[in-house]
Amino acid sequence: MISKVLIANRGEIALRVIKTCKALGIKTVAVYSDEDRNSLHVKNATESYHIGEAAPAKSYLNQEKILDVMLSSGTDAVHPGYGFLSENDDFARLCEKNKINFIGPSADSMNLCGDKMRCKAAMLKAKVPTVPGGPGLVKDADEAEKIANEIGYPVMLKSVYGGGGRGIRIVNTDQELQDGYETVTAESIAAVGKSAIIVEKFLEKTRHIEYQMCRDHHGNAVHLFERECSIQRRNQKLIEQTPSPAVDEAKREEIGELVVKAAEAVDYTNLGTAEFLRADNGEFYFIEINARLQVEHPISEMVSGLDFVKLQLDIANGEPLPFKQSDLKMNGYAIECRINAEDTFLDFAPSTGPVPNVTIPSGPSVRCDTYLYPGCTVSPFYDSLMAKLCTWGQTFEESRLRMLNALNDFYIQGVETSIPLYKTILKTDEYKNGQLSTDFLKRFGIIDRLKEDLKNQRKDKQLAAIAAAVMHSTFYQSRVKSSTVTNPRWKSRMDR
Amino acid sequence: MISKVLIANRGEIALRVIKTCKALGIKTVAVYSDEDRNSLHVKNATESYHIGEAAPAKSYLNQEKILDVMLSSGTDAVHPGYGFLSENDDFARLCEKNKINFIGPSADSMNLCGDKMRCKAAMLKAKVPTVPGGPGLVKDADEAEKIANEIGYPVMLKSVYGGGGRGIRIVNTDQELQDGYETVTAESIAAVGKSAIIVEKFLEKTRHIEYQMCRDHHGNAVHLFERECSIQRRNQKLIEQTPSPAVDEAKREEIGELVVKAAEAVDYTNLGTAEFLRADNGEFYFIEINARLQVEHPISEMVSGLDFVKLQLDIANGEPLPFKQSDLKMNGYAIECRINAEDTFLDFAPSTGPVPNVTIPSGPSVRCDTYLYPGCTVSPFYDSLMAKLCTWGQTFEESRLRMLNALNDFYIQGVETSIPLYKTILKTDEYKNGQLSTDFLKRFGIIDRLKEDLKNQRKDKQLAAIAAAVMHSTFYQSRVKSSTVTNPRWKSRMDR
Amino acid sequence: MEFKLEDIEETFNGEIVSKISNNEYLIKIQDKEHHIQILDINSRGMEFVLDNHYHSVNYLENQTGEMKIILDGVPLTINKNSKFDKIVYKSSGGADVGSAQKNLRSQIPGKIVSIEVKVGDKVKKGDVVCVLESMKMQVSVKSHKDGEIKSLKIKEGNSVNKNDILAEIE
Amino acid sequence: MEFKLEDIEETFNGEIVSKISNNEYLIKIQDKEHHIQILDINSRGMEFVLDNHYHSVNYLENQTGEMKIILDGVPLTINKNSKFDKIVYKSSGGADVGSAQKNLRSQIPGKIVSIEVKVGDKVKKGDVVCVLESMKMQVSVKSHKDGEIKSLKIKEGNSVNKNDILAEIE
Repeated sequence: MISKVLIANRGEIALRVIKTCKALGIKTVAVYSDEDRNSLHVKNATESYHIGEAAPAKSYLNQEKILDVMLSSGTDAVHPGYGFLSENDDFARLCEKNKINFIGPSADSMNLCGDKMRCKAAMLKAKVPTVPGGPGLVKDADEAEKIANEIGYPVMLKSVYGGGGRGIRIVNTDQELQDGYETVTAESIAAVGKSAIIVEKFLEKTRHIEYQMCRDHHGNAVHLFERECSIQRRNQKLIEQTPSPAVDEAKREEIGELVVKAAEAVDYTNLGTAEFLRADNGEFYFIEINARLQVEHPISEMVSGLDFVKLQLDIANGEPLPFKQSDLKMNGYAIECRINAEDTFLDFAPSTGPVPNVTIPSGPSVRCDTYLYPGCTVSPFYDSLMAKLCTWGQTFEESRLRMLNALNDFYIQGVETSIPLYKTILKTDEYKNGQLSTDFLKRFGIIDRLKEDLKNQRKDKQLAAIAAAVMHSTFYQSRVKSSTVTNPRWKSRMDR
Repeated sequence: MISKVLIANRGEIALRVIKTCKALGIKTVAVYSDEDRNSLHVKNATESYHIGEAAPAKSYLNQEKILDVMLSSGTDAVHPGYGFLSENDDFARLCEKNKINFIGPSADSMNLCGDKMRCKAAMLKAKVPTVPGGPGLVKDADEAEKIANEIGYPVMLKSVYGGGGRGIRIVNTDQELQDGYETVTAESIAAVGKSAIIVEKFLEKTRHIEYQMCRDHHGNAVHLFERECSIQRRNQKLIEQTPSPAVDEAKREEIGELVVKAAEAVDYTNLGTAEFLRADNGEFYFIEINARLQVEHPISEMVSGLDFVKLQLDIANGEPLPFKQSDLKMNGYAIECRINAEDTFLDFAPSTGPVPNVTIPSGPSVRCDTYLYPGCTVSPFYDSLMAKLCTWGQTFEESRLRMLNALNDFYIQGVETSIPLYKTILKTDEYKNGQLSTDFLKRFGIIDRLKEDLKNQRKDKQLAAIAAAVMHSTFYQSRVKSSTVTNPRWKSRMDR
Repeated sequence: MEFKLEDIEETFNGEIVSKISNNEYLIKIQDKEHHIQILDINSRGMEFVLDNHYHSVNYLENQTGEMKIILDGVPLTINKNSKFDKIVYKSSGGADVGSAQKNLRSQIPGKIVSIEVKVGDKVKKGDVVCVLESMKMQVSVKSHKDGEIKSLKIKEGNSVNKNDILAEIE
Repeated sequence: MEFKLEDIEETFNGEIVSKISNNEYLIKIQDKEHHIQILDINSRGMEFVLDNHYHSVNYLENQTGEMKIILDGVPLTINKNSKFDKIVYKSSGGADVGSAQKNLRSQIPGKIVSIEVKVGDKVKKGDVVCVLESMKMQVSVKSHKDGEIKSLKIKEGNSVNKNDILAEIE
């Protein structure tokens, strides 16, 4: 039985894992870099160990150092979160070798899932349809270009070690392919330490729909319904929701059965996600397995009533799943908005720095997973996700309205955020009607509509702004007046 | 259709109502006293009106002033929250007369519910069993004593205008009765401005179990399951949960049918609560109807998936209930802890003052309704409820563990709170096993067990405390040393 | 140095052994060494990791060797130089304590709704002196000793703060 | 007094008409009177109720007549004495603006992973000057104008802050 879990991660996901462990009476071990000295996960864990400098390679990706902490602290299991070492099969193997329960799939299964080409082959064998593309890794940009010309542009360059939208580029011409090749390689190395590239057909006007899969060590497997994550920027998810407006009960079951097959095909254990593209004609194509707990898992928790971290721990403990597929029913609708520290108008460039003040939304069926607190800092060393704002409703409309309300209540001082963008998106008829696709932002000119919204918002505030200026001027003028009397130098400077 | 709602209340319930209204696009009007100038409900409402001095009689109980605001602001409905004017039928009638939609029952129905004797008579006629007691109002303490001697001590003195545990006393002897009579009268007058007293048999080892009832203007009525609120102090609820461990599906239906009859018997419309005592032999006795939204409504929202404020608005708009009894199913388990500003060891005396810092718990299936924010003040003018902490779980144990965890995370600086008490209660085997009764605290010696827990907690902290003292002494000593050099007067004072 | 943890009536030896780095120290408590890493420190408090366990402490008061702290939300009292303290206390004649015994103070803030005694009345410990209203509740304030009401510091309708003197009883 | 709301390019008249009480004022904006109640005020900001609508404002900067404020979370720029400002700006020769145009600044903090140009290179607007890594992403910094690289202020592997000068381009 797992009694002490090291969380090889930081930020909101470390806090998320700690919460369930605490509730279950399981001890937690936090690790932290220099940069995270004042982070909440350090304060909330049972024990906390400093593991190195700010740069991920020197701390959260430092397998040996993390292993040292696990061994010296008497940890019997490790939760990798997402990102960092979560899909690194070398780390999973290192844990296995040291008799530490890695909360996730086996190293072999992870290796198979992580090798997008071998995984694709396994899916084809299991009759799970996949996206058309090259037969394997490409050795350089020129070979990638050759394949691209065979399957036809646009194509996607994808690092098999990427994830979360990093290490991925859509290119439309030979020139773009040549330029993008190095970037994809570099991003993948920056994020997970290695890279190897495949080329796939890029399908247009697609929806990104993924299934939560779940399989125990006794071969019992179920799916925990789908999530639609079509609203993206630069291939990174912004807004997720469940159920998908493009999936009805029949389709849910049909694809759900494929998902169970997919899990079996790679001998997957614990929780994971099978990602699909849904083409405009309604066809589903498997893209990849995310061999870890995902960022957007809370919305699936909301509609299933399950605690996914508890489920992960139970499976890691060797317990059989406590339910069959037929026991599981979706309850209501849930939406997640990823609150990123980024400047929408600067091509989503990161925005970092101190956050002197923050107001975290709450209310009926509102959940906000975040590492923010008044006085914290958003670090440039780690990713831009500051908070995951989730709302549930009995109907989609109820969850949408609650989300708009919660977005209005969310105040983060000091950094640019994606909150205004989400308010604009959630108000569009296209979003309300479920006309989702991965090019949603471009297709519906969302950035321009955001600009318009912000302009109108300023107009709405004009009266109060002038009132604020009047009051300030009055107090400011009286200050100047007294300065004039007591400080002649000030006066003379004004007169110059 | 209701488009603008005045909330004739303050604190967490004003915020709760604002949240749903905002999500539904309904404008909100806040009212505030001098004391509440910096309260969140003032900031979160669409419009905010100052209505008078801190004392409730001069602001939140000032019907004329509130009516003025409603008329001048173009409000078409009023939500009374709980407490204050929520069960004042004069106010409901004033609203009716001025064509303002009072979100609650009609003034006549409220008057009937509020008159505990007439209400009891209506219940007896509808064959809803009630608690044995005197036939009507008593004119003075001596008449009360006479009835008490007829039905036998212990008896309960109860102001028919009381509520929330105020204006109520259990007495065991003639002397206690004589003493308690004035207090009950005074408390009722302090809380709602009037008093009139009835005498009832006090049943021992009872559970307080109440049913959420719901009836529209078309005569459709359902119950929304029960809540058990047996954990009390001074007849005020501390911890509530749903479902009750003493109610199985058959009992739920049996009593539920009585509840629908009770609602019909008083022609109740909108949401309300029928309160019952469950004697140790399993019999249920109706005690009273709370003709308003209750403090503990969030736990019923959690297990029903319904937004009760939305339901109230829909009913007030004349819409028929969107469900039948058979459509409603309980989902999971929920617990509420009322986080009060009070000193457990000073006989639960109020603890008020500034709250420089506060950390509000969050996490999967945690909901905290509160008016607290860092820098706020807990006022002595209003009641002691600072926050309602609610957790949900698929099982009772999951909700209990999540609650313990959330209580641990809840930090309120500056005032004494009931949090330590709840931690002790939730850890007892008696609570875990559902051995609940209204004398739970006394019966199981909870206060002594709390003392023991606090002592052990201090022991657990001894090492860290000494470490903190060592560090502080070191820095303090070095400060003294430098003072010695620069300030000889300091030195001489030390030498004396 | 010696530290007495008043709440559990135990005395501990504690001292800094060495400074490891700018914010890391080795300290010794009761002959056992512990590692302390300071995350944040100022005059009002400190956040630190002791043997890899996070703690947060606020220093409330520090008078003549007595420290009141809140550690991880738990209030604690620590005395250092405890022998010295006792001497000071004795030589001061305990005047402060005597005065505290004379004064009946309000433990809560509230409004005086009624006064049940008048100057010159004899009262027993537990007799009601006055009734306060706070947070819509009636709270009876009772005499803390047997004696005679020497003076009343309150009027009906007045508001009192926590620790205000209500009456002198001798 | 005249106030120009830069974001919507409109000018308003505004003044205080009278003080009603210690924290209540009657103010006039464009010939219409409004009631303002101040809930809280200090040098950095104000909370107020304007005609029964709550607002919160932070004053960020206030230089030579230009105010930058954040009102209910919305950033706004207000100019008063706008004519005076223009005169000052013109007489200063606009040196600051010229220098800003010469300097290529980083809009984000990050680590320089590669530099794509060298001193003396001719660049076109939009050409990549260097690549930054921030939050695990590669971000290309592009030239803001046509010109020649006069100097480079960065080295590979260095970290830069927001607004640091990366290169001078003329």
